[in-house]
Amino acid sequence: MSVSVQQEDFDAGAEIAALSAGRREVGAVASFVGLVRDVSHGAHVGAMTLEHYPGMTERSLEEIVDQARARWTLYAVRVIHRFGRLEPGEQIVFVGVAGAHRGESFAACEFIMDYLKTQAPFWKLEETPDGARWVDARESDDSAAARWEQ
Amino acid sequence: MSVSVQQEDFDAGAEIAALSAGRREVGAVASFVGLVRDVSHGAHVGAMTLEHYPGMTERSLEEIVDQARARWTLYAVRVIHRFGRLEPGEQIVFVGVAGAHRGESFAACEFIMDYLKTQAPFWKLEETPDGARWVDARESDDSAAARWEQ
Amino acid sequence: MTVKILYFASLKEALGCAGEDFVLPSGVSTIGELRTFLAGRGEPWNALGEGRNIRAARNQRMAAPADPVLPGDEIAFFPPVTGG
Amino acid sequence: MTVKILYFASLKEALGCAGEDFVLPSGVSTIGELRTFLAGRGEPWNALGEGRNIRAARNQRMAAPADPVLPGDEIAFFPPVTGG
Repeated sequence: MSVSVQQEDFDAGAEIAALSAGRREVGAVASFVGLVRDVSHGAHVGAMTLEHYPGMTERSLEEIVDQARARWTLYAVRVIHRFGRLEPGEQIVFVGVAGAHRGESFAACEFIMDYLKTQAPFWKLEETPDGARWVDARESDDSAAARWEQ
Repeated sequence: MSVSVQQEDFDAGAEIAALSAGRREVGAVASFVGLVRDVSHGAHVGAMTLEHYPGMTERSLEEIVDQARARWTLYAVRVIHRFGRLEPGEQIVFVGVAGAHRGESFAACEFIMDYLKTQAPFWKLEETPDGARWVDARESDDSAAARWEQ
Repeated sequence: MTVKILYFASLKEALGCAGEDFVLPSGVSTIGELRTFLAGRGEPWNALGEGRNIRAARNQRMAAPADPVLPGDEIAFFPPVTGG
Repeated sequence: MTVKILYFASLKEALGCAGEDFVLPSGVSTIGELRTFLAGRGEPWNALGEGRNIRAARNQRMAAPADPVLPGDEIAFFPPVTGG
């Protein structure tokens, strides 16, 4: 079970420990936690709601993990993405990768985040003082994902 | 206290949580855990002993963190490096970086690891079936650090 | 000869519609043709019009305008994703 | 006119010596000159010889061969680091 899409919070420390537990060939665990910020494009954000496309979400994350495993030798990979209403400071996403050496673990972790940002069907609705607004996709996310295709 | 050199183990999850605690401008925490592998250059490793240069060690890590903070806007940075005798599966090093967005957090985390690998005065003595041997520095570590100078 | 169509996020809001069962008219055999047909319904369906940045999925996989639409498919339209 | 010299890891082992208080002889005013002087002591001190991959620190900062050695300094010699 390398991918989870869930409403509940997660324990990043427990996930990191699980990635190397019982695997003494693991030398490098790279991980990422994304959190809700209280500012976005200059506006105060009171909370956000993550909508997703049930059914496609897990499948798309699994395909991204498969692509990472095809590019690098990885011993374990874990992706968790939450949906629903989240407040500033709350965790949104966890990506953790266990490999032999740091280069491939870092690369795979960043690759998964970059693809997730452009391929996984999640959408953020922010609550601001001017009302709710859908977050616009950033061009920098497209270019971050595109660099892996070179 | 962003840098610690210690014999005791650390709690990666607690460190990650501390990096964003009370900082609602943090959107991205990238982290790395290095572990003792049970193989090294084809030989079984029963344990390793990390020697270091007390006094210089913490200073060199602090200087590496300062360099990362000068290159990127970072809200919090944490580096922990253990010394003494460690067995396969045990944690050696933690690097965690909290920033606004993932690009800078990933870059700074990898930068710190690359510089640590070539600048921080630690040396590994491995216990193998053929006796103890000092680990040789890897050229790939020099080139990993050099790419940040371009 | 029907497909299931789903709409998400700001597009769902603009259309006031989360999805529909849709009978494929003749001449609609690709994602692009389906989108053009739907946009042609007039307000508020021009939210699917050519100038709008809308992505599509076919059977829960990202799809291109030239990809086919076949009876029984699940087709989804949505704005660029913003998770992570 | 003395400096403190420290040796680490495989170099410490090869020399059988973790460190020494050292009176600077005339003609020794840089890290490189100090290293050459020590290597000239003969076995096992050729572990500090020119062909060996040895790094140096002065007052707990990485140092180059041309860097000065001044009375009161703490100078360290060691192999390339392998932590992390």
